[in-house]
Amino acid sequence: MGEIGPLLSQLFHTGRDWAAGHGVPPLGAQILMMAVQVGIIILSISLVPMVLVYAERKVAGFMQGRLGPMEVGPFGILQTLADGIKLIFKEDVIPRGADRWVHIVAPIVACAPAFVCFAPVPFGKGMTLVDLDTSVLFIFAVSGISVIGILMGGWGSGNKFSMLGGLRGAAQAVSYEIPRVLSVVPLLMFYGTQSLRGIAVAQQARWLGVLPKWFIFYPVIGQISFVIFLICSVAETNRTPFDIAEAESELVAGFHTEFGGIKFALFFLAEYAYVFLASAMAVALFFGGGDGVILPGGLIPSWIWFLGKTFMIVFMFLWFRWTFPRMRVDQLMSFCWKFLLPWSFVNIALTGAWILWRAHS
Amino acid sequence: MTLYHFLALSAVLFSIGIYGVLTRRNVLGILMSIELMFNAANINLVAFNYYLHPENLWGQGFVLFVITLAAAEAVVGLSLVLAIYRNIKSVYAENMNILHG
Amino acid sequence: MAETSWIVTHAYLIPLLPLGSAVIIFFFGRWLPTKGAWLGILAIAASFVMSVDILMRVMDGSLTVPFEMSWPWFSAGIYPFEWGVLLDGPSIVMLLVVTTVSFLVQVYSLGYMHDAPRFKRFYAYLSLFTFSMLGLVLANNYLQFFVGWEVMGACSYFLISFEFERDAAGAAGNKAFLTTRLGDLGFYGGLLTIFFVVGTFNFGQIQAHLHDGTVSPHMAYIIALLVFCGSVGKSAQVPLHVWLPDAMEGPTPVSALIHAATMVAAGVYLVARTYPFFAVAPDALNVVAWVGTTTALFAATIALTANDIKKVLAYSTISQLGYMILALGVGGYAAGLFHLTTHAAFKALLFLGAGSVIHAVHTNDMWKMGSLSKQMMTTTVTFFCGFLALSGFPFTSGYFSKEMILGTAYGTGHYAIFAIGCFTAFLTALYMTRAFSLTFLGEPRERDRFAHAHESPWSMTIPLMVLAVLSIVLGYLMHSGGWVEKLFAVPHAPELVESHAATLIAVGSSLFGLLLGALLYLGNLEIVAKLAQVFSPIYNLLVHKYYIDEIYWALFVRPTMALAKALDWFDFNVVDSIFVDGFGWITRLASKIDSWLDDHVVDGAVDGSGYVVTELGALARKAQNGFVQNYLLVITLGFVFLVLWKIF
Amino acid sequence: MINLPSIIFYTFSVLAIGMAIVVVTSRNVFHSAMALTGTLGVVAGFFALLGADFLAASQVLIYVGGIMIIMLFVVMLSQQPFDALQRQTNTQWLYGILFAAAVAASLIRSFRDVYRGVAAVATDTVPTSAPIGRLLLGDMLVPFEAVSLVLLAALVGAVVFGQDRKAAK
Repeated sequence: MGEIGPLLSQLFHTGRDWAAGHGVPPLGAQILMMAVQVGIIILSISLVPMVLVYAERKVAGFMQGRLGPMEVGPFGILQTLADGIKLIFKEDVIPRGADRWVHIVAPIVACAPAFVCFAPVPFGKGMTLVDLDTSVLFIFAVSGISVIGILMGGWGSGNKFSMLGGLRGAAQAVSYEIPRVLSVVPLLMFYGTQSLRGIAVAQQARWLGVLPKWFIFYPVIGQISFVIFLICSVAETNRTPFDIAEAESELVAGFHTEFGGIKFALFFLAEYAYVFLASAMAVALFFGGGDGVILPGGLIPSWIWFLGKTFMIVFMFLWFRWTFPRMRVDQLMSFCWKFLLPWSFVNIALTGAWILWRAHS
Repeated sequence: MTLYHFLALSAVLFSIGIYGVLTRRNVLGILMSIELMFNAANINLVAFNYYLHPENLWGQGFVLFVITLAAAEAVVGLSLVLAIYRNIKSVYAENMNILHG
Repeated sequence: MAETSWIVTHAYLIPLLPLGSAVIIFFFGRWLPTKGAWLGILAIAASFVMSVDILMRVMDGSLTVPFEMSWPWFSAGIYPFEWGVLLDGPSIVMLLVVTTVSFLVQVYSLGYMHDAPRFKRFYAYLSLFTFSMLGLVLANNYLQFFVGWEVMGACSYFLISFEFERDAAGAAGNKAFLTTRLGDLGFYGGLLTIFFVVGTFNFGQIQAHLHDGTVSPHMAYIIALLVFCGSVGKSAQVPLHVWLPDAMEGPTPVSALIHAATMVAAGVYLVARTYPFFAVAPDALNVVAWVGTTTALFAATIALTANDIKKVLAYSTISQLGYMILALGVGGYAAGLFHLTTHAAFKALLFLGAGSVIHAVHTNDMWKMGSLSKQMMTTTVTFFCGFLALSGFPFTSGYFSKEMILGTAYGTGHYAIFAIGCFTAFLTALYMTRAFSLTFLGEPRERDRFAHAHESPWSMTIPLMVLAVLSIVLGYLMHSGGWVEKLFAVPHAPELVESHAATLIAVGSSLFGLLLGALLYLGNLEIVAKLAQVFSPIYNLLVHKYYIDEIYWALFVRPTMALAKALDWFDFNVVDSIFVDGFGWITRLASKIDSWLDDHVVDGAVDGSGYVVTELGALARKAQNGFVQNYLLVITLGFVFLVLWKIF
Repeated sequence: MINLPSIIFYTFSVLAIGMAIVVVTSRNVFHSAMALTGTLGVVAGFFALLGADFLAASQVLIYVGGIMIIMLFVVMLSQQPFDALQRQTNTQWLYGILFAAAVAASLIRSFRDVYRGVAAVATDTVPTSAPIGRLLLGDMLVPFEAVSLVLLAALVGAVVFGQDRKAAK
């Protein structure tokens, strides 16, 4: 296997030229090829949750001394597929007291931004769909829209538990959004760009020719940033230990109590897409993106590196879920506002000092 | 696409906002209409910046301030609404009249 | 200019460190461990180290004195005022004296004031006092000097009245404050005159002007005497000495620090600083000499009969201050400052020793003590050292300085002063022997107190030991080490006529005093009582301190109060009844007329306008319907009109 | 003239105006809020169209991710079941329409007089975040700091107004 980025790019160019050569207007051809690219991304991102759900169940099983799903396919590998099919074919129920349109639109609003967010993610060399200059800000901004989806889900269900869950979830997501953004600020200061690709590329260097110059390896600032980013990402996706918003044992199931079938699947999809997105961002921001460690000679292409590292982070998410107990809602908030926020400010100040020091020495 | 297009669009949005401010009974509705007006003004600023002074970014900087102030306004306004709601159990503007002559 | 050390260029920190600690203790002391006492001690210790460093530099010649620095303070019209640091012999020695004694007293107070209320405030005052004294000592101009002088006076007032629950303490504080204020009035007048004549407060500039004819000898005479008034007040010279004995109402460490070693010496220091004026006006020096001589003799006689151990020491202090003033008066600039230094050491020691005794037996009355040497050895030994030094026992520090003073008096031909000085030395030895024997030797006169007496804690005895060593060796060190000549050099020192006879007479009178005292007070005390009866007129005169307090009361306080009463009567009967009441009556009449007018004319107008406004308001209130969006509607209307007006 | 920007512009315009009308007319305040969210998103689109990429992202981040969520909170906390059944416009709606129309007409009229036909100077759209950062910390430093104070004041004010004093006791 080699780098597939240039290959894909070549392919799209060829495709566009072919379409233009067959009577399609240039604008149309452009839009067509964009649609193809977007389609590829959406398709692959849609597949990711299936993998993740399987991984989650397996990891949970192993952590609890069980085997996990074993029935469907070898090692239960087709389990999620079966689940997906089941969900799709379920009856679409809209509760009587629900706000009909809001109820229908909510899962879409929650899910769609998750896909949009993948546009500027640098999966490998030449594999960035849109290399936005403001891609970090873009991802934060667009992923913020999903919170609206959560609120809509809570409101549109016509169920007070759902509404409470929605409120809690939204409050949590909005609160943790702040330290999350601030934890990335040191990187932006450090590399002087907001482009995910730019940041990832800037980290492809070595200290003493050995240790990768990934941001995580910068003493103190790198680690603080990463820890805050990781914690906030966990909280953003409403996962344990920050899953009070959808705590099954307390709020039925939070904002998506009244959702079933394909709509539930969309919420589910969104959650796992965000887990994957957060992991991918972490890799691009802190782990040098597609930068290889052991075999720098390009034996293993960058996108494999990227995905490999991403799945390592994803594993951390799963690991957290089955390790930590759930936090109370007030603990959750004070942890965010009184611990993470001040430390992210401290980290920004430290980074500023670092940059000043670097500029003067 | 000329400057006039954007200005006309923003004028329409602004007027819709004015209509909302004048007629919504719900204070929240009024606040939302105000946000509409803010955004109409922001479009104006960015459009002027883009068409008349592309060499600098003062218009965009100004919009950032407007957004910031809108956030401050919304936060204070909404907490006021909540406080009033706690006291008179209503969010309708015509019920908030204990200071009338 | 050679490389000047950091400590010298930052000498202003010496007073500022205690000030900082005072401020911190005042505001945050409550939350600090030991109420911030250690902070004060630390600050003064730092100042002490800096002072020692500066002294060392002067002694080994790496710093040439005088060394002056100044910074602008404020300016009034064309006159810039500065604050500054002047390091020369006297100021460096005073720095050491103040920091040493202050440091030791603060350590001592840890034990002595341990159970006292307002512990924190005590330390804050001590630090503030130290700041003002150091600021005064380092001053390079009269204004800064005066500021330090007054702040110091205020601190003295606070600390004398520290135990204000007792009326006596409060009254003593007032007395001290008002009496010294009287002297300060003269000082202030002197300052104004100086500024009027010379146009600057800076010591160096003034000195320069003294010899270019700006200041006539007459003027110098007036200025010198006015400034000396301040000294008389602060150093408790006759006739303003009355406050110092009463000041013993303050806690004993305060007496040791402020009213024995440092503040009262400031008067002497002031005379030393004003010496250029005196040099121009020798007549003024004569006045100074005689004031000092009178005070020395006068206070020593009173000390003979005082029964309160602190009072004895207080009169002794006055007497010794008299000595210093005397020394300056006869031209013994070096001798006066030398005595100031040694006196600070042994008088602080004596006071702290007395404090230790009082701490142990809870009384000031020597007749209730006795034989305490059996219970408190350290205190006894250290007190004995101080006693010897004060009495001028050969080769203790008091001996050297006193000898130098008397030698100067004799050598400059002031034979009367020399004679009185010798007699005073004799009296000094006598009353100190009396005090020492009554307190530490003989039989315990009150068994209970004796039994409960015990040695004081370490924090109190260590300062005593340090001071005891200083009392013994300081004189020798400074005398034979050449410090006196080096530090207290004065350009026109008088020629001295050396005389071994004078030395012998001086030493002899001290020793005779010791001998007589030992005979009287180590033997049967009944002889002493009999003597008192035989000489009862003199004895009574002395016991009542020459009736000075009573005379002042009759001459000044009573007339003042009578005048105040008369004025009060006048105020009440004449001013009140004719003017105030009369005006009141007229006002009432006028107001009655006015009231009629008000009711019928003005109110009618008011009611009428009120009616109009009500009616109009009823119309206008319809506009304010409490319906916000209605207002907005009108605003929008206005906006539309504006835009339309702009277009067309 | 049909090109990509103008297609986008007209689409966005229709969307923005349509949703804005929903904002001011919908009986259900929640729907109003949703429509407003949409409008704000579209405005972000306009910003992007006008080359203000940083601003577009900020608009989405602050308005959609922040202000609208708080607004939805308050909507959820302050709605009563019968609200959606009540008339949501007051008695002066007719004047409102007239006045709003007058404002729109006069504004558009005056804009037409002055700015008609001003087309874009052909410049490349460049990333704006770095220049905006320099502007904010340079020429606009004083307002920038002032705004931070305003935000602090708003924060404190919101906390003070928002707390339930009766419940706190």
